[in-house]
Amino acid sequence: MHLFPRVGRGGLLRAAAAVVALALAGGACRENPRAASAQELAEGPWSTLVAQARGTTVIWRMWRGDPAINAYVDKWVAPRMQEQFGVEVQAVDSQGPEMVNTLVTEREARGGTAGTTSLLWINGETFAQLQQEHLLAGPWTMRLPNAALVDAASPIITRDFEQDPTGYESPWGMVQFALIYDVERTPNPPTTIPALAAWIRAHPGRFTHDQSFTGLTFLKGLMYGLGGGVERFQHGFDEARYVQGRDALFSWLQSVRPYFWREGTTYPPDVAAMHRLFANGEIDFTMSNNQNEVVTKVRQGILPPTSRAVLLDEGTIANAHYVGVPFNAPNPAGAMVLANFLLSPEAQLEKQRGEVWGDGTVLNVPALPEPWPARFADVATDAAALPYDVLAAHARPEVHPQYHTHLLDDWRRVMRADAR
Amino acid sequence: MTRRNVAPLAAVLLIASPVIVGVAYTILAALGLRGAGASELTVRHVAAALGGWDTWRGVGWTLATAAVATAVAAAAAFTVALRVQQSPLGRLLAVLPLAVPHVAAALAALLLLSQSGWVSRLTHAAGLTPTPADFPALVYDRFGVSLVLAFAWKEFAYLVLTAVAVLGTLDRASDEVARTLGASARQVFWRITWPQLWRGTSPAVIAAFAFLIGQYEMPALLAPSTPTALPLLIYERSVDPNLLRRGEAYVVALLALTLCAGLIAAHGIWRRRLPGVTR
Amino acid sequence: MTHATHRFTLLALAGWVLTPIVVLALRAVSLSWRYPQIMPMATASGGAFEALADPRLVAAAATSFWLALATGVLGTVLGFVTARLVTRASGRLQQLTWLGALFLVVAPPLASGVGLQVVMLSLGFGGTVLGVLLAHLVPATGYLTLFAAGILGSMQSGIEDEARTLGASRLQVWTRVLLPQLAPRFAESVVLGALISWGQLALTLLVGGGVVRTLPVELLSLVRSGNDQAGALAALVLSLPPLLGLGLLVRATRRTGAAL
Amino acid sequence: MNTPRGLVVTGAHVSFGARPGLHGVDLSVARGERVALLGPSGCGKTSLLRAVAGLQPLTSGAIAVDGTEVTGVLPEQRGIVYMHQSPSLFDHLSVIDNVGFPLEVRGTPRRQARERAAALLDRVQLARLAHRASDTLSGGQRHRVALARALAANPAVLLLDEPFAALDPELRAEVRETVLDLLGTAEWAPAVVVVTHDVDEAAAMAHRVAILLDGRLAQVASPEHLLNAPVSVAVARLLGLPNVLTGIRAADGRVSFALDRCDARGAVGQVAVVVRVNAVRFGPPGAGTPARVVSVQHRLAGTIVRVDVAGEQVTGIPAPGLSLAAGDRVGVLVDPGAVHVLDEALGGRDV
Repeated sequence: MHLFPRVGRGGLLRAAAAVVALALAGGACRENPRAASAQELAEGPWSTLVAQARGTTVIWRMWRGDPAINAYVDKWVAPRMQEQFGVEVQAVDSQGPEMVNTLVTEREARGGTAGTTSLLWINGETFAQLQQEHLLAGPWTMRLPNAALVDAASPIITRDFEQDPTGYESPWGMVQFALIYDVERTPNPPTTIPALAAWIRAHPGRFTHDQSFTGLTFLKGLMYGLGGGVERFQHGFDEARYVQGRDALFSWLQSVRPYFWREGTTYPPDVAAMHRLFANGEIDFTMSNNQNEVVTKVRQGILPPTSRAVLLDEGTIANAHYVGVPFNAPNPAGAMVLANFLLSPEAQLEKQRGEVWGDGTVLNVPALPEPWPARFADVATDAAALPYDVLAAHARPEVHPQYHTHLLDDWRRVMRADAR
Repeated sequence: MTRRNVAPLAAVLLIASPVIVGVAYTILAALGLRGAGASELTVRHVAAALGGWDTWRGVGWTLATAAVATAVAAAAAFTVALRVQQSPLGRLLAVLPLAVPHVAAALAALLLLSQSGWVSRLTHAAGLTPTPADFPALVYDRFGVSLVLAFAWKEFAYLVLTAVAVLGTLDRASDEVARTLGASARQVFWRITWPQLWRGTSPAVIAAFAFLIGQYEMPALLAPSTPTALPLLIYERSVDPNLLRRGEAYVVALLALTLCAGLIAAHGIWRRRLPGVTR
Repeated sequence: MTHATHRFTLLALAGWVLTPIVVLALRAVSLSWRYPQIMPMATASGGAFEALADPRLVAAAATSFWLALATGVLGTVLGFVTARLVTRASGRLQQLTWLGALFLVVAPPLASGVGLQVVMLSLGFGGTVLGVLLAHLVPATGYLTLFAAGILGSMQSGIEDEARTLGASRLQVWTRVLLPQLAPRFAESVVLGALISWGQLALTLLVGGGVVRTLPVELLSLVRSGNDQAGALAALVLSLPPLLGLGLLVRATRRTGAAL
Repeated sequence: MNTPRGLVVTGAHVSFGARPGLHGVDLSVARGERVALLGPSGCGKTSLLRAVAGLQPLTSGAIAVDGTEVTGVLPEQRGIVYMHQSPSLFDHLSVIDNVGFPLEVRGTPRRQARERAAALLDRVQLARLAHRASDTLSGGQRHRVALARALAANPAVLLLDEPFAALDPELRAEVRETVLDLLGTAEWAPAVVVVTHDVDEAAAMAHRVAILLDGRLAQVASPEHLLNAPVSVAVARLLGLPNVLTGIRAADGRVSFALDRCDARGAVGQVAVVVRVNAVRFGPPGAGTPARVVSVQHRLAGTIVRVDVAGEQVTGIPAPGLSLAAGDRVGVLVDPGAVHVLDEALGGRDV
């Protein structure tokens, strides 16, 4: 007895073959990415664009690893976008490197037709990769009315890993790397690289760094400090300087690694694992790319209340983060309205509040119309937060993404692979 | 091909088509023709991935942890299945881990077995381990102890389910006959019950083993940085900041697929040679 | 086996199975729980459970539920049809199919998922619930085909012929004999398929592109952010619906699982 | 006194829950002897066998094998082999390994075990199937393998539980021949107990037949004696004897019944009379008791005729050369030597 006797004869086979053919053919013709629509929109008047965005949905890919950030986006930004512009904001989880793969796959499978998402949270090496693969739409950012408020004098904002973001990504926040310690366990934390090495040797098994983005930022900062300052690494990638800096870093690491947690035979997978180890007293330092994460994580109960941030005198890496519009954004108008809203003084102020996120503003605060400068000045600083001038004095810019790429590769190959 | 094979073959192909296409794409990407950073036909990715010591170390480590975990799970599952067959409470308890997602099981392992985990706190309270560092490293450790236990915990439930089902189909009369033919209770178990239980459950055991080779979430939370587990290697390479190296991810993915397919095929061949196995 | 060893077995089993669940539960209700405390120092008040009412989590739970249900139902239909078709094919093809189905079940999602992603994107299903459903159907159908083959193989072979000679038409054989006989097995099959979908993570992430949010995806976000309290809570919530399904399965354990 | 060789069951009691069990069964079976255990379903035949084999505990009583008490001894140490209704071959082993199993579990090296198994397979004419998987065999072949396997254990006692029930008649005869053939060989000569519900099979296989009714042995006797002289109406009915008639005994001890009368001393009143079928002969009307033919059946062993005699039905055989049909009138003659009188009233059972 046949359940579906007629379907089976050849029909299914043909259907299967069609699926196979369709899938393979999808990526066969590789056209230049269609960057037009965001660009075209940028040429028209802003009011037209806002009108076009009304009633649409913007899907925004972002890192969703922090409940504080999620709450800011979901509970503060989204309702206001809906209320003021009639745009629904849906934030979805995706980290930079994954976005590149997804967009490449979308292009291979669908060519220039509409993709899934309209806005991307990116910076640094992801921006470089997206540009390399021509996956970003632009230029469009100069059309944002709020772009005029951005602090054009800050090298950290105007250069993203030494690349010119002009037109292809819009800044929306700034963070600075900091070590986190417990003031009860470590009343006098080290504040220089040599002091840190001495502290590690004096406290075997109490220090480590993770093997993801945060850990690498820590290593890059060390490389600048040990390699003669960030200036030596600026102005493009230089192989010889890199090797010199890397060797200095690796010999420093070799000398302290035996005193690392688990004697440096293994590293925590990510910063969440670092926080867990720190909170339970397995290690005495954790770290963050955001100087204010200590404040939000204490509030969330993830870190002990006596946690504090500390910077190294050799300087710590500060970088800005941005939003970009992919080449195949289904809703570029909505994405641009959202990017503009993120640059508004009220959105930037809310974001900077310690109890919200503690993310640094990218606006030129003194140049803002009243009453904004006063309001930014009034942002209550938490006991655990570092003062603005201290941060500024220690901030070091990012350098060419190739340093990042090479260092990660070499660290995995040399330092991680071979314990002792 | 005979006519009666056409419809079934078409149905099977249709269901498998996404995976067939997927494998085709993976091969193209491994050869540098698809994916981020793709440009031209090259064996660079293949050479880099297969020539790398860390790949083979990861393969070995992943196979070893998966094998040990499967062995532990199977031994525990058989022991329990033989004893709780008749106990509804026992059966319900045994299959509980099926309901717990892998991420959750990994989180539980972290909370339980890390050096500052619950077990460590108990030994601390008992005065055995003054500090977390005195507790043995079971998480992110070279031997993958917590990973093996978490794997085993999840697969245990699945194997109990299978073993109880197989035991239910066994002919109890043959045990009695074997007794009167002169076999002791122990001999009956090892010569009659066990071979039949094993042949009934071996596909499930192999499936569990192959599944663990590709399981991502648990190693992501519990495995050490070196050796790097196979799924973590795939992920790490697929998001490498150097776009030119992402092709290696597809090579390692193909390697994982081949391992799984090889295991299943080898098991199929072994099984066909057994007496009394028709399929 | 004596009563005492039986009790010991049950106790050991309970310890092995329940300890991780108990620790998750303790973590879920504790605001902070640091070394070396054996019990949480501060249990979470109502506020901590607000996470459960988070609209995102609720929406993710709904997505997970419908995905699981649809995967179970469609996977059952596809699985039984395939098994039925294949049991009529030649021995060699049958054998290949069983191996192939087994492969679909265990193929590393990270490896097979990349391909599925391409397929779904080219069909225009990338980042849609439908695409994720189709992706979940691949391992589920593989598993349920094996399950269905076990069931159909153990069914009385003469029953159809006998029903026909008793005067039932071909349709009536199905509606009055086979389907009623198979109905409980269908229910088990739907539960199994739903379980497979419910726990999927890698395939959901790849094909859903982060846009389709299911409970495991949200759970991973929470665990990755280090928010263990919310993570443990979500983990327990995630485990409850499958428990109900398992209750149904355990009743029929002897048949279930014989598929593999 | 010599210790008896073979199986001796003394006062076996087995109880199981609500169902009636066994009550004081005594049975001895000598080496080389075959006893058939016959009884209605549910009478405890299988329980008795399982208890003897040690698969089920005795409430009280004793079992001895070759003079050694084995009550409470583990099943594998009794020297008793129990063969199940459907031959429980170990499907995960090949045919030869099935047969070699009893030897291997006794520590015989595998090669030797296989040699011996091959010899046994040869005796059941299955040497050519030695390396087949056992689940590919036909029903008859499976039985023969199971028998060879049982004999490999060299048992003192062999228990066969309805051994041929699952076989079709033709195969049944063939397999039975094989079994008898093998068991007849002096080399092994185990004491054999066969459970069956087929009287012909019991008569064909066994030296003696034991009738088990309501948990008790009602009669143990040779097949011939049993058929001629059942001890009770219940036994006669169990054996399926067709002519169990009502008789009346007068004060002088004369018993009169529908066909005839005979002498049998005993209490006055109703008795039961058992007459063997081949002792009842139908001739032309006029000679003997008049009767009317009810039905005629032609069988391999001869023609069987059922007649009505004054309201009672009697089965017998026609006189040579006489062809009968339903409705014919006949005269009935009875061989007085084949009339067996039982001192009990016939129950009001439907015929």
